[in-house]
Amino acid sequence: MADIKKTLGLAAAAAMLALPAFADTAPKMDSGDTAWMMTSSLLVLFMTLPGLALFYGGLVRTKNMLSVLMQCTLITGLVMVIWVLWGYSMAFGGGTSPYWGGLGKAFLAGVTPASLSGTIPEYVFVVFQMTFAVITPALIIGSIVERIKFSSLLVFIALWVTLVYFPIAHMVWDGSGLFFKMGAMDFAGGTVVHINAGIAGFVGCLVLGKRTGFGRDNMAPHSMTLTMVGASILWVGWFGFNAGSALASNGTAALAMINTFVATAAAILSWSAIEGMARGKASMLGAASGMVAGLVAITPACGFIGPMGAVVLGLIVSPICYFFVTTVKGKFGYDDSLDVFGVHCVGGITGALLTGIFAASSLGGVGYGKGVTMGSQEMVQLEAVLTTLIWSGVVSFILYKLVGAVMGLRVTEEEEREGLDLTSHGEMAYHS
Amino acid sequence: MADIKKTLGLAAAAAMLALPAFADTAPKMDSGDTAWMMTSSLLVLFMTLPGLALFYGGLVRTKNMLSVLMQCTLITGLVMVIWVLWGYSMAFGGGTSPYWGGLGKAFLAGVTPASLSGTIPEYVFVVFQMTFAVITPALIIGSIVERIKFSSLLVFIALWVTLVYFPIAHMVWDGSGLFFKMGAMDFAGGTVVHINAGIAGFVGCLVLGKRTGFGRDNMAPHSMTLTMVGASILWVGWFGFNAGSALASNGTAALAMINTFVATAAAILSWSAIEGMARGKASMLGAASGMVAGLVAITPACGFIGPMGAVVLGLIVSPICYFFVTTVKGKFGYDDSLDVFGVHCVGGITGALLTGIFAASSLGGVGYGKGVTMGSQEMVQLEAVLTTLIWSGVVSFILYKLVGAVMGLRVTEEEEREGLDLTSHGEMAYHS
Amino acid sequence: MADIKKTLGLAAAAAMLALPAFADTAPKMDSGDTAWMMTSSLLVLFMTLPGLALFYGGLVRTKNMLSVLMQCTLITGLVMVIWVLWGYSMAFGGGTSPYWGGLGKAFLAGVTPASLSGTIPEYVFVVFQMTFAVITPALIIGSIVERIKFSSLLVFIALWVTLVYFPIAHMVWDGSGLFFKMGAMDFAGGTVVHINAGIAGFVGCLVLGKRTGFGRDNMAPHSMTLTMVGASILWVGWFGFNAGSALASNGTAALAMINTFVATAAAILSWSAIEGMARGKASMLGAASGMVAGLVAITPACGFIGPMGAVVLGLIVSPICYFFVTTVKGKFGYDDSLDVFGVHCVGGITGALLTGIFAASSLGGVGYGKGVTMGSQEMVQLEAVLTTLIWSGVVSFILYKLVGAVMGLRVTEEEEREGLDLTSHGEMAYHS
Amino acid sequence: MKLIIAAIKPFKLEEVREALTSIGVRGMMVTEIKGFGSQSGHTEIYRGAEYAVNFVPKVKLEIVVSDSLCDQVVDTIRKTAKTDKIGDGKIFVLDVDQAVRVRTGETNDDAL
Amino acid sequence: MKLIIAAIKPFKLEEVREALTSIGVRGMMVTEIKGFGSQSGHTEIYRGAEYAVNFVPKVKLEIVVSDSLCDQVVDTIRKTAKTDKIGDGKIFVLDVDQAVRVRTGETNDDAL
Amino acid sequence: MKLIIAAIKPFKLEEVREALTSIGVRGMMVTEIKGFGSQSGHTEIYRGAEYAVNFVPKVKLEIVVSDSLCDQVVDTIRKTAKTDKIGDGKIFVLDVDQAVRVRTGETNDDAL
Ligand SMILES: Nc1ncnc2c1ncn2[C@@H]1O[C@H](COP(=O)(O)OP(=O)(O)O)[C@@H](O)[C@H]1O
Ligand SMILES: Nc1ncnc2c1ncn2[C@@H]1O[C@H](COP(=O)(O)OP(=O)(O)O)[C@@H](O)[C@H]1O
Ligand SMILES: Nc1ncnc2c1ncn2[C@@H]1O[C@H](COP(=O)(O)OP(=O)(O)O)[C@@H](O)[C@H]1O
Repeated sequence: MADIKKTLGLAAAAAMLALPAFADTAPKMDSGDTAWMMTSSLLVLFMTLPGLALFYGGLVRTKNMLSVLMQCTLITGLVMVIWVLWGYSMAFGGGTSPYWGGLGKAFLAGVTPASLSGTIPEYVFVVFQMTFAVITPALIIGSIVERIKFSSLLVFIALWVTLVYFPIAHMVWDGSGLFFKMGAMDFAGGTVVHINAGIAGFVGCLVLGKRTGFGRDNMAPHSMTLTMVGASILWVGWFGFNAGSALASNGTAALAMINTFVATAAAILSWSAIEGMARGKASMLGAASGMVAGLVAITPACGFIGPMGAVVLGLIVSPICYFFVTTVKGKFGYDDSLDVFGVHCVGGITGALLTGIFAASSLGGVGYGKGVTMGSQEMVQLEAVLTTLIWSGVVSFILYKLVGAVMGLRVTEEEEREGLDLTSHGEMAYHS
Repeated sequence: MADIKKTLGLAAAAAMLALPAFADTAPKMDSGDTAWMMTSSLLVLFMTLPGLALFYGGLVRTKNMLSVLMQCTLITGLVMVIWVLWGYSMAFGGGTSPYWGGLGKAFLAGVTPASLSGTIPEYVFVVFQMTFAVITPALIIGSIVERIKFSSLLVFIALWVTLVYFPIAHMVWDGSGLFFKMGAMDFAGGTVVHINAGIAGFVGCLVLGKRTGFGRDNMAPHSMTLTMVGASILWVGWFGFNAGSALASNGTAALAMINTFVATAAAILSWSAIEGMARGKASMLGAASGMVAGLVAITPACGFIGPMGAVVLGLIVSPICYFFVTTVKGKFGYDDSLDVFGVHCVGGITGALLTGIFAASSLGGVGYGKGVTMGSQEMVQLEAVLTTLIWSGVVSFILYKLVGAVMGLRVTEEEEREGLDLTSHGEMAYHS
Repeated sequence: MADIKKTLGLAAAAAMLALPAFADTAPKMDSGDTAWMMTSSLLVLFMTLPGLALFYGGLVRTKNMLSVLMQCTLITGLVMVIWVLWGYSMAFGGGTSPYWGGLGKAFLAGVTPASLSGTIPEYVFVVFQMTFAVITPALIIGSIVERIKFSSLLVFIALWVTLVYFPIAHMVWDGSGLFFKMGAMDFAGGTVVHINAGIAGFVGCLVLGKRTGFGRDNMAPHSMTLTMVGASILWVGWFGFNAGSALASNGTAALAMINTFVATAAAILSWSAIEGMARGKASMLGAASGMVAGLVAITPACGFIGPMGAVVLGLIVSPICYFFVTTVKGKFGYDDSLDVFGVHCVGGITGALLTGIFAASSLGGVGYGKGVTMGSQEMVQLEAVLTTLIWSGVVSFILYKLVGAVMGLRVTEEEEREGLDLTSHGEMAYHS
Repeated sequence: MKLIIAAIKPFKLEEVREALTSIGVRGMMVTEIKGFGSQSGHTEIYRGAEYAVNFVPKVKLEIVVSDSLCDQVVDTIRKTAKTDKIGDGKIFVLDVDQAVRVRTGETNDDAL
Repeated sequence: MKLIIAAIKPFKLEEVREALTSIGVRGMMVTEIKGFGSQSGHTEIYRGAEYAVNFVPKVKLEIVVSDSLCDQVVDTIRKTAKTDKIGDGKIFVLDVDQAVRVRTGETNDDAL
Repeated sequence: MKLIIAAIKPFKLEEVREALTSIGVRGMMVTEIKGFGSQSGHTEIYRGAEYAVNFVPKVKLEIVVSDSLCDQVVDTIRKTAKTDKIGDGKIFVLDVDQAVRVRTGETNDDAL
């Protein structure tokens, strides 16, 4: 367990695909691993639809509810199709570039029901990874809801997954990927998913500007109930995300699972505690935010650290995110509408850096690779974080500007006032 | 994989049960297969409760919300009990008639925790099939909501599953069944479930007549949010339905799974695209409808065709269903209230026929049985479709008339106006 | 199967942990069992969040919705952290006292990703049990919602799990536990979970007193839709609870699963039938109540009785619970707000006692242990029930009084009138 | 000018609106209300608890018209909203001093 | 005839309705409104965002009665709705010209 | 005293409330209504079914003020609620006979 290679979970299996020399000792298909990975795949879909859709949808005003649901739904449809056309290949196509996987598996060329990826059918690996490719861009919308133009969003997302997500997924999870080779520890995708989406959302809200009436109109969540349901579904589904990233049904998955339980529990407690101290009342939105912050932070760490480390990590992350979504956001006045930056990006960075620390066997973690110290590991973690921030931040900026120039990014103020549901989709969420 | 017998999924296991000659080479229980099939069983329950209940419930008016939830809930309770009393036996009782399985396993006689069905406990096979027997009649109500009399519905359903569902399930999935012997390809029940329920619903709405105020009153969905949640749960649960129909955790299940992902994704896109072109706006109800249409269409095909075929199938089905629920329905003026015919029946037929085409190995499918050509397979598919339409259509008609004569089918106009929640169930869905 | 030790499910594995003499013949990790148990664990979390939260939340008034969601969420966070700190050890720490497991595994000392519990990683056993420890106290709140002080509740729960839940869990499920040694049959926790929480809730509503306006104000459920969704999620998740209690993916799990299907189905039917007879209309709340009553009653029995016994058990439990929540409650006038006593405690006792009967092989059950008769088994069942009632009732009473004395149990009447959402949590569930 | 307040059955709203439009009414305010009158409410039972709901859903119209149109409006509502069943509703007429159109500042009859 | 408009605290509705029924009021229209007055609203905080809600939930009653009953109605509401805390509400009385019962066409006092 | 009834665009509510407060208005009743007027509604399509919604969401204010304040209130609403787009709303003024404050029993101008 001390050997980092063995514990890299997802990455390990990806590595196997990339190393044909191992072929003759390749593992057989295991029905238990396959069962777990199929379950995990649908759990991650469940996270997006209806999980994230409800978590976000509950937070917007009634008049924009359907627009959020539509954005999540259409991103899901769009990215899934793109994934089997060229996405999977760009990420895991077998190419040896550190930046992308090539086009060798475009259209899933060569993949059959008999193909294996480790101990599971390759099709299962394809769908599992597909669900990650779907939820990541869906996370972005939280920064830009209630004003983004629907068609522009879809074009932006199609470009974004191609130029940002697939390359970074390759870097982190593929055996030939940049971060993988550097030895970055990211068990279930803290960089690829949360930091990546978080910074893309942040750039988005800066480019788009604030919602009309921001700071003046009451923009309270139209249904905190739905938001709580969405957050709960995210938690349940996240076990597919995290424990599924072991790519097997074994002790590593079990470790990822227990950590995903307790870090989240601790983060709920610490967010509620800090709210209780700061304003005398713990709110449901606070507890739900803590839940998500805990989940985000444990994502990179879950297969590497021990349960006590996970509790501490959960306790730490909430106050940090709380500080960002209240103080920092208030101070700078950007309208990161549903706090994608404050929770996903900041929580993701916190998790990535703490992974490198709590992985120490002295702190109950699985330990570092040969010759690696806590300090050196932290440098690698930092490098992965910064590279992601820059790559995603810069390319996202360019794509927003590009799409904005060609087709415009925002709806009109009139449409914003009437609500996107009616003006962009021709329907309303609720009738009597 | 080219041998159709091996790829028939569900049917294959049923065949095993029916062929005691294989007993000595019979497979052992496999914990991975069992885990997946238990998971699949609860996923299909999840599809009905709360999935379908919400999908349908969101589409009716507030005053009828609980009536829809009650109909789904009581159908579930009723059919489950019937299933273990005589339903399982009628479908899979071991009898050799092409039309039913006899009563040899009534009351689950002879089934013990040690009984196997393929590599899984027979009890798991019983419950997996039970969930199919539940969701099929629940689908029917979409055509007749907001006016059907509750007690009459339950009597109708009890008769319907006995005289329509169990026989057709036997025909399709049992080794001695009519369609099975014909070599009809229906991986997860496109005929048994969707065409069957779709035509029964259609006949129902013709017999019952339109809702009071149809075409005049605003009958807009009371909660598109709930409908979207229901559709999403249907998608998530459908992996139990489709990939579960492999009856094992293996490459065939993986194939069914990836197809269930991408066909649905493609159908979402094509329904939204056609709406965007036809009226300038893509709606949430459209995307949800596309989702369901895609799921329906991929159901018979999912274990037989390749992922690229699935994408194409998904792209094709939505425009066809769209045409039916908008143009055809509008033209003929029937009140198929929630479009069971337009989506399930039409989508099911589309899927059944395209299965026979995309199964061709030249199109990425698993290929046909020995001596079978695309043309001959299509004839078989057509025959299975027509037999189902006629059997279900005629028997359903008789049952509606019978129940109507004995106890009446509709509530009074007064009750319809006040809403079924208060008048049939004595409660209201929402209070403040 | 006749040997009770072999069929004790959960208890059997616990016993293994407690008997190091078996170590050399100890089973290997099984990926299928592990997959099922990981799935089961997240299903039980799903039961609590959002299942129980919605089931309960839908039943309260709009102004208290978030308070219920918060109570469920924070209990989840709190108990999970307590569980890994000292709870697991107190229940399953390896100590040989019949009343608790000692502190040998406090902070999960000695548990690693390689530790096994039967055929699954011990971490999986830890999380599976953790989810039980979470849902049990969450059930209690149903008796005391809409008036309990939030901070007091959390303190009460922390004490309650420590002094009531962990000891009773040890008694029932650990090889050295009191009830386990007595040979009490409780497959998935009818005593530990339902009777235990039910009586604690009942005592709570007596100590707290009625809600302001009880019997005068309209306290109708604010969203029967959400209650139905919650009940459905409870059902789906309950398969993790019940079939998961086999701690493996095998025939016993399959038996538990089919029973959890059909007993629930039967209980839905009988609750609706009795309502139909008593007041002419079957209500959604009735059907949902029957669903939960059936699930509660089958919990102790699910791995011991046959499916036909389960149907009968389901048919029996609903009328009994119905009598309690309508007649008995009305007569004595206590405000067990969401009927925790009437459904969970009464249903749990019914199930516990009927388990001892339907387990008879002559009634289709798995039979009794050597030398055990139906009569002697019933005495044991009764003893376990009474011990639980007394232990939990008395200790809960003391804890309520203690917490009440130190920090008060109720909010002010003014706050109650305005609603706990605003006054305790500073937010409202719904905006437009 | 007169303010005409009418409580009618909700499902009659569209019909009444159309009828009024056809006789020249160009604006109104519509509110969903709970009506109390001779038409009785209903009883709901939730497990043991029984709640008598004494109110019936109604729709309230408020229409300001010139004096000359008033009688015709009252008449039209009366005819269109009528189902001859209890609970059909009531119409009340009040005097209005002054009317202003916000957009243009037009007053009184011009503002309607 | 008089139109009596009263804004009261929501939880007083049932009590007021009963009291009015007992003095002979046979109908009314009830609307859920947002009240603004000296009783202050509340503040909600969602993450960083703070919203001052200046309105308080109230219930508005509209009752048309014969002139003779008017004072008694005002009095009854005043007594029953009173809790002596701020925000108890207001009662306004207006003149009604005409009343019609839709079902029967009865007018004025007969229509009430 | 006068009762001022105004139908305005919902997003103008806060602004109008503030403006009125600043000229001395100390209370009002606010109701969400469906407005019908020259501003047209919208059409929704659900699968094949097309529904024309003829009503537009508006907010109705009801304010009782002393005669002396009346003109100023009307004026303030007119100015603040104005966006110069169709559907800005209407203001109506009616006579009020009597006003009572429930809490204190104060009447007329003292009650406002
Ligand atoms: N005196 C009244 N003042 C105000 N509204 C009234 C009055 N009487 C009746 N209404 C309204 O008219 C509606 C219908 O009245 P109701 O007495 O039920 O039937 P009907 O008008 O057929 O006798 C009531 O629901 C209520 O909203
Ligand atoms: N001038 C007014 N015009 C119309 N409604 C008013 C007026 N003043 C008060 N109200 C209504 O009466 C309610 C109670 O008034 P408020 O000033 O809060 O308390 P109190 O009447 O005890 O002084 C307000 O919420 C509002 O709905
Ligand atoms: N005659 C009327 N009686 C009552 N309310 C009216 C009347 N005319 C208009 N209204 C209200 O005023 C709102 C705005 O009126 P509308 O005719 O759409 O715009 P505008 O006032 O700019 O001409 C309407 O939605 C309605 O609520």
